[in-house]
Amino acid sequence: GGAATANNGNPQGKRFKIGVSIPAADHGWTAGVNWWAKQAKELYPNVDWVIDDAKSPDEQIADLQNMQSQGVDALVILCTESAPITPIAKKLHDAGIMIVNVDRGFTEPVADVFIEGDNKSFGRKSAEYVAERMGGTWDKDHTTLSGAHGNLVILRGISCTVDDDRFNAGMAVFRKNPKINIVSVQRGEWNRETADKAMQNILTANPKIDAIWAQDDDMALGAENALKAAGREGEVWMLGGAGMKDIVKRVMDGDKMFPADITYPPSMIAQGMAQAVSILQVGKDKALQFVPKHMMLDVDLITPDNAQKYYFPDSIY
Amino acid sequence: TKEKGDFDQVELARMMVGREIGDFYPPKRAQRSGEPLLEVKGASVAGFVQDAGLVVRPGEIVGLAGLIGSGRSELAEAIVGARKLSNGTVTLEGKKVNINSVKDALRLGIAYVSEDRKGTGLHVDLDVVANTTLANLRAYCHPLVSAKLQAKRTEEWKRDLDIRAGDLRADVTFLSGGNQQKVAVAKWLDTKPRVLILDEPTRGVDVGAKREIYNLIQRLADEGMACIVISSELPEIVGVCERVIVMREGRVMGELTGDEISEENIMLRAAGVAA
Amino acid sequence: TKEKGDFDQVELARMMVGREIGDFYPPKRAQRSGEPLLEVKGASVAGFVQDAGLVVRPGEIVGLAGLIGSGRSELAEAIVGARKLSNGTVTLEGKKVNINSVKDALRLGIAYVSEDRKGTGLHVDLDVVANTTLANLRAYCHPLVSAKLQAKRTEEWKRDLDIRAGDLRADVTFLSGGNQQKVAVAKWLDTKPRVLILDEPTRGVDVGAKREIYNLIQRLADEGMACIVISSELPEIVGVCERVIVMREGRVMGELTGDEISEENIMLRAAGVAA
Amino acid sequence: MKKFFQDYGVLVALLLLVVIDVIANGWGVLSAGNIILLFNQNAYVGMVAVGMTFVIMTAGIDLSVGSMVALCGAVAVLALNKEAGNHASDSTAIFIACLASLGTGAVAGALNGVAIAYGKVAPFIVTLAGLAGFRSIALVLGGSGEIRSQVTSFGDLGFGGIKVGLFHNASGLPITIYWSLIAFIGTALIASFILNYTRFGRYMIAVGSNERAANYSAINTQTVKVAAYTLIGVMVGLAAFFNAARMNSVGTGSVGSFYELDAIAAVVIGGTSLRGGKGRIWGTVVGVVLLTLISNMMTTLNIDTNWQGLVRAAVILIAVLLQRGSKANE
Amino acid sequence: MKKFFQDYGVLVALLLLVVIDVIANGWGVLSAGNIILLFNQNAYVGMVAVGMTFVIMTAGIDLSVGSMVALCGAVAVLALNKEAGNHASDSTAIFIACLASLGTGAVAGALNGVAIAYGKVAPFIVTLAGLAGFRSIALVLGGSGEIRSQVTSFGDLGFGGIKVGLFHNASGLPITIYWSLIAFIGTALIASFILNYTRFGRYMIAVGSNERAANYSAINTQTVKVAAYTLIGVMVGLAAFFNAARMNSVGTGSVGSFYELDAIAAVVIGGTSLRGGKGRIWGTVVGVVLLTLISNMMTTLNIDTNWQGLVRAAVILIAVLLQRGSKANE
Ligand SMILES: Nc1ncnc2c1ncn2[C@@H]1O[C@H](COP(=O)(O)OP(=O)(O)OP(=O)(O)O)[C@@H](O)[C@H]1O
Ligand SMILES: Nc1ncnc2c1ncn2[C@@H]1O[C@H](COP(=O)(O)OP(=O)(O)OP(=O)(O)O)[C@@H](O)[C@H]1O
Ligand SMILES: [Mg+2]
Ligand SMILES: [Mg+2]
Repeated sequence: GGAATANNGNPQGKRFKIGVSIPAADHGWTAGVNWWAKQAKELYPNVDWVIDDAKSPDEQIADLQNMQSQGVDALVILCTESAPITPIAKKLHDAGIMIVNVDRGFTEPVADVFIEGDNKSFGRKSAEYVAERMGGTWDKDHTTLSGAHGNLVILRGISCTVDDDRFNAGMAVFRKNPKINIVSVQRGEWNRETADKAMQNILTANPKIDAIWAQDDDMALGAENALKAAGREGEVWMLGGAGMKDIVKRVMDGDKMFPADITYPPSMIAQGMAQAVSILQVGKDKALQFVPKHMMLDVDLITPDNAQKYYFPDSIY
Repeated sequence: TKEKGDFDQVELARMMVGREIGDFYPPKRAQRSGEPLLEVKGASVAGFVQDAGLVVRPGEIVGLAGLIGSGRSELAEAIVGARKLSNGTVTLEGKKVNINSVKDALRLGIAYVSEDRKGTGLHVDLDVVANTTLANLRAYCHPLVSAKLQAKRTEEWKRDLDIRAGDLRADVTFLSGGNQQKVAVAKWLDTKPRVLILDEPTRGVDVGAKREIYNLIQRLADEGMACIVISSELPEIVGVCERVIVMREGRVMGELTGDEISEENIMLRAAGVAA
Repeated sequence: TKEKGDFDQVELARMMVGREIGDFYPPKRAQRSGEPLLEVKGASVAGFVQDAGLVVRPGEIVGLAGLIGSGRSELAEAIVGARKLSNGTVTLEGKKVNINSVKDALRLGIAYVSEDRKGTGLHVDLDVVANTTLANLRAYCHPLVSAKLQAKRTEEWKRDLDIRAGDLRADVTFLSGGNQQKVAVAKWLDTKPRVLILDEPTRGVDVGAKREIYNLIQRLADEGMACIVISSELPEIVGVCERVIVMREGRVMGELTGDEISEENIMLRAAGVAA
Repeated sequence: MKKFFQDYGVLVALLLLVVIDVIANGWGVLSAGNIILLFNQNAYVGMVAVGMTFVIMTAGIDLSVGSMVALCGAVAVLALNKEAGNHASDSTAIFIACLASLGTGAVAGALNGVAIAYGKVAPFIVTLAGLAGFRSIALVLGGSGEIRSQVTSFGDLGFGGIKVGLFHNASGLPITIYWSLIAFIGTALIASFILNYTRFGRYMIAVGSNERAANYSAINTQTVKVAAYTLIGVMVGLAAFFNAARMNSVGTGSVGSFYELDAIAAVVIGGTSLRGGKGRIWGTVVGVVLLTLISNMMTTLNIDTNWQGLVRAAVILIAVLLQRGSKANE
Repeated sequence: MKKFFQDYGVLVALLLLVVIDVIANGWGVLSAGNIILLFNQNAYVGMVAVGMTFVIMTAGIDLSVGSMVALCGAVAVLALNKEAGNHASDSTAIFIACLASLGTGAVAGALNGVAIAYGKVAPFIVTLAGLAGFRSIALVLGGSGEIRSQVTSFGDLGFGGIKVGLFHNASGLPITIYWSLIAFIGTALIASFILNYTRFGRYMIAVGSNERAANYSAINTQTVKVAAYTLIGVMVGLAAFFNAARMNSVGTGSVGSFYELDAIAAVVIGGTSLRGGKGRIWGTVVGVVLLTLISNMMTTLNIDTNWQGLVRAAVILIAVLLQRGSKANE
């Protein structure tokens, strides 16, 4: 079998088979992931890629099993949801398949390599930006931010480690700013429609909103729709996330609604795929001795000043 | 009009009792001659009818007799396009016509009042007005449906056919069998047909209403309508029709006119003993 | 047995023609005396029946006559628990019984063969075996349903009632009206009832099968079953029953026995002229 | 009394909810701004529900509407971008996108109708297949992701409408009655008109009440059914067009999800029977408003939105139980 | 010939797909490993589909099964964690979780059944309400997110089963027949047994074929209906239990979504008529396998999964058209 060969390196230059299981492109960021996965596939013509997207954990489990039955040597997995995919990943790992986990982490350490954006940093940096803009000030050694005030709405994503990390890190910042009145926390599931609906209802209940931490650019666009629908787009600004090119453009153009954004590149799937290839080529056992088990990609705040650097008009996302 | 109703019933009961058929059924009419209005030749319906033919003249009441399952309904349904005629020709006023749907038949002036009131004859969940004006709905549109005109015309039919319905906006399911039958007949008379086929017109109908229906059929014929009456009740066929076609197992076994029309002669043909 | 069938029909046709009622209907039976098996008193069904009562003795054939809509079916349905009895008592062998469902009636040995074969009497989409054994299905379970036993018993009923069905595994919808009726009767006879209520047992049934059904009713009565026959056909009531109860607008208008039983007498009561 | 509830129970329920809303949130909820917002929110499902009333009246059902919204939207935005790419003016491009959406809806609906009327397959099954199939085509068109419009003014259309200078919202801005809301109201009015004043309306009722009898009454039942499904398709196309404008894009994987359930719920709450043969457009409109009001109230009362489904379930059941036995319901 | 297709068309379709699969992917697809995998994957929807066959046979429908999967799973995992928290042994906790799941399913199903049988509300409406209501309760239980099991061996159960030493998968490991698959097969066998050998089975058919006539034949139709809905509830509970184990958690917002559509599709493809009165369990099982095979093949053939819905729609329509006019279908 393939797994055995992989364990002993790749002296004969055997063709590897690598499965890539990612969520369906139900919003912009995942669409970016799908796009980048296809890009990466073209970069490695000597590898047999099996790329499949899934709409639900059910489907992803089935996809992973199908990949196993096709004899893949490695799997690159971006979970639809974290917990449900963990047991199957564990099982596949136990069966000798090398696993690279990207972005949404397993709830147990079953991956050989885990590549994620630094979501705690994402959450902290986002919250700090929000708090600063809401009147918060740093203490003298720039460790604590306090004194911010106003009405804030928070939108959350799909329930998984990514969302938990971002939210918890953000809340840690907000807790130090008791005058920030968090008027509502709703799940926008990282997509435009759900965020739109959630925001519409938040708006009816809350006559005064100063800012929205939308966490994701798709959710931000959904929230903007709801604001427009209520004729209240003038009163609020918001911070999305992930660096969708349209939003970056608006930051660059000095749009009042989008004073900033924060990166979280969907290209990390390509990085995961590249990792998987290089590990297999070296030989799994050897490679895993030096390849870091956990790679964290830091995230950057995009402001009108530096937006040009993050604007890629030809990218899909 | 409770008293009147009561009186009618007494009279009717006596009639039935005395078997004064001459009184119960309308007076026998003379046989008509003249050009046929509707002529069916060599009609077949897969599995039901084989090579059947019939002729009706304006003003004539033709009976279609036979045992249950002898294919009379199927023949009638095929004539009006509710069933596929696998073979045969239909001629109207000497011209061959193609009837592929009930709508075609309606346009040509051939109407069929079905034997199965609840299943195919009426919309029992709809009101009297809706039922009465359904087949001829086009006539109530210029171009929008005029509910007023519908109500007016239905009121007229109610009076004309003596339909006993308290509320014309009540569902027909609440009417008695006889009155339901009258609504079904009204629906088709409203299309001003030249040929009217009545299938078991008195099934599930009370004695009183039965007699009214016999009178109605005769009146329509007198006004020049060509009527075909399908019935499994021999006295009815004998009492109402001036010409009788007898079917058996999908085939026409014979035709009786004038004095030949008797329960005996019909029965012998329906059973396949005589032809 | 095509020849036999043909011969039967000829004979039947002649009978009908000659109105040899004495031959068509089974010989008149003597009136029974003895303790009542089933007794209904002061029965009311909201909107349909008011204060109606009747009595049947073992071996008796009681007719329930009346115009359509006179509430006979509703009374029968209330007796077997298919309808709510709003008032009144049912006594079986002198003991008052409570019947709240058809199941209760079945347990007590009262069976009702409905007038509406397609709607309530049979499962026309199921096969003959399933229909015949449905009401008494419990008897085919020890504890699992024995298809073999079902088939065997159905075969017996087929022979016994002369049900003409080629394939007992074919849906009953493919049977003729008369044979469908026989299946419905078999279903209830299979529950070994002591009281059998037949509602319009010959509606939509051919002459030949009609006669068989009359013979069957008499045979059952002779074996001691108490039979109630609801019918709108007066000759049938007169020909088959030795006692007749006449209803009108939900009330019992009178009871006729022996020579009193005539179409005339029934009609007068059904119309409310005599009592 | 019972009859009153059977006929107007849904109105009573709506009134009751409004009273609760006023008690809980003050008179403000009855402000023109809030009411128009409420209607604005439900315009999309509303249009679909009006069409659904028709097919349910013919004793049918359409489970495919949600996927059809995605398909129509995808075609509309693709057409829009193509026209814009061909240097058509914005308004021309938008007009063509609208036609494309309506046309796609009409074709998809007609396909359903033909399979039901001529293929003689149960509506539930045909439109279940449509639910899978139309979404699939939309996903293929969208490369499984979203299709973004390249015409900014298309997005503006989603928020354009008639500004009502008289009324102002909480922020003091004049209220806008969106084009989508106007389309919804127009759709409902036209539907009522069709139902009450045209032969087609009567024919749909006759087909739903008893198809065989309709056939025997010289009605071309197949044409009537195809027309009913085509009509809901057009209404879905309209809803999809405005929905796409509002998002200025179409998320082919998610847009329209569960529209079928919302629409059917609204129709049923409104007192139209799934058995067919009876239906009322105003009931459906009230049903749509009722459902929107519930979700609106749950937010304003700060009730966990997770409870929303349970409240919705209760409302559906109560509405149907109240109306049980009425002419309009089973 | 026509009759043959009507009765066994679904088998022919399955065979055809298998032949295509073999041509495209080689004989390997017929390996025991692959076949068992196929079955392993569809066990969850399979159990639900078997229960669905029952309710559809009674001329009913159950749209609430997907939400019920979430509800049962949520209750199961909560019970599991509570027991584990009370220092019960893992196996005790798992056993109690299983009972909790089955019990919740039974209660939820019985509620549906009572509303349908005694409330006399159409099954479509009642279970539409259930679809909204059960999901809502699950969400409330899960705080809108997922509930994670704190018992590792529960997760192991999800991929545990009987190891078949004879067969090996591509990686050379012995094939496992999961417990869930065994439960599915058991469910199907028991269901066939109930259908063919018990009074209850015959009564369901009688009720579905003609409810009034069943009533007149001394059948307590209300009990039969409540039992049928309770039964599907139990099967949903079983599916939910194994599904929760496999994911060692329950995503209350997403788990079970669209199970109702998959299950109904499988039943319909399998030749059971939505009109009721006829049904076959083996057909449903074949339907489930067919649907899984399609998605399996689309992956192995590297076809864009977006096309899957369209293929599925085509299969549903073709299956129903082939079987049209058969005793089992309408
Ligand atoms: N062989 C049979 N197969 C199926 N149904 C039959 C058969 N014989 C009689 N019937 C039933 O009897 C009814 C009447 O039969 P059919 O319509 O074929 O004959 P008909 O000559 O038109 O009789 P009628 O005048 O009573 O309508 C039908 O509704 C049908 O259900
Ligand atoms: N006033 C009425 N309201 C509703 N239906 C009626 C009425 N009168 C007669 N019918 C119809 O006639 C049929 C017979 O009526 P019903 O059952 O009440 O009386 P019955 O005495 O039992 O007559 P039968 O012996 O024909 O069954 C019913 O099926 C019903 O549809
Ligand atoms: Mg007939
Ligand atoms: Mg009756």
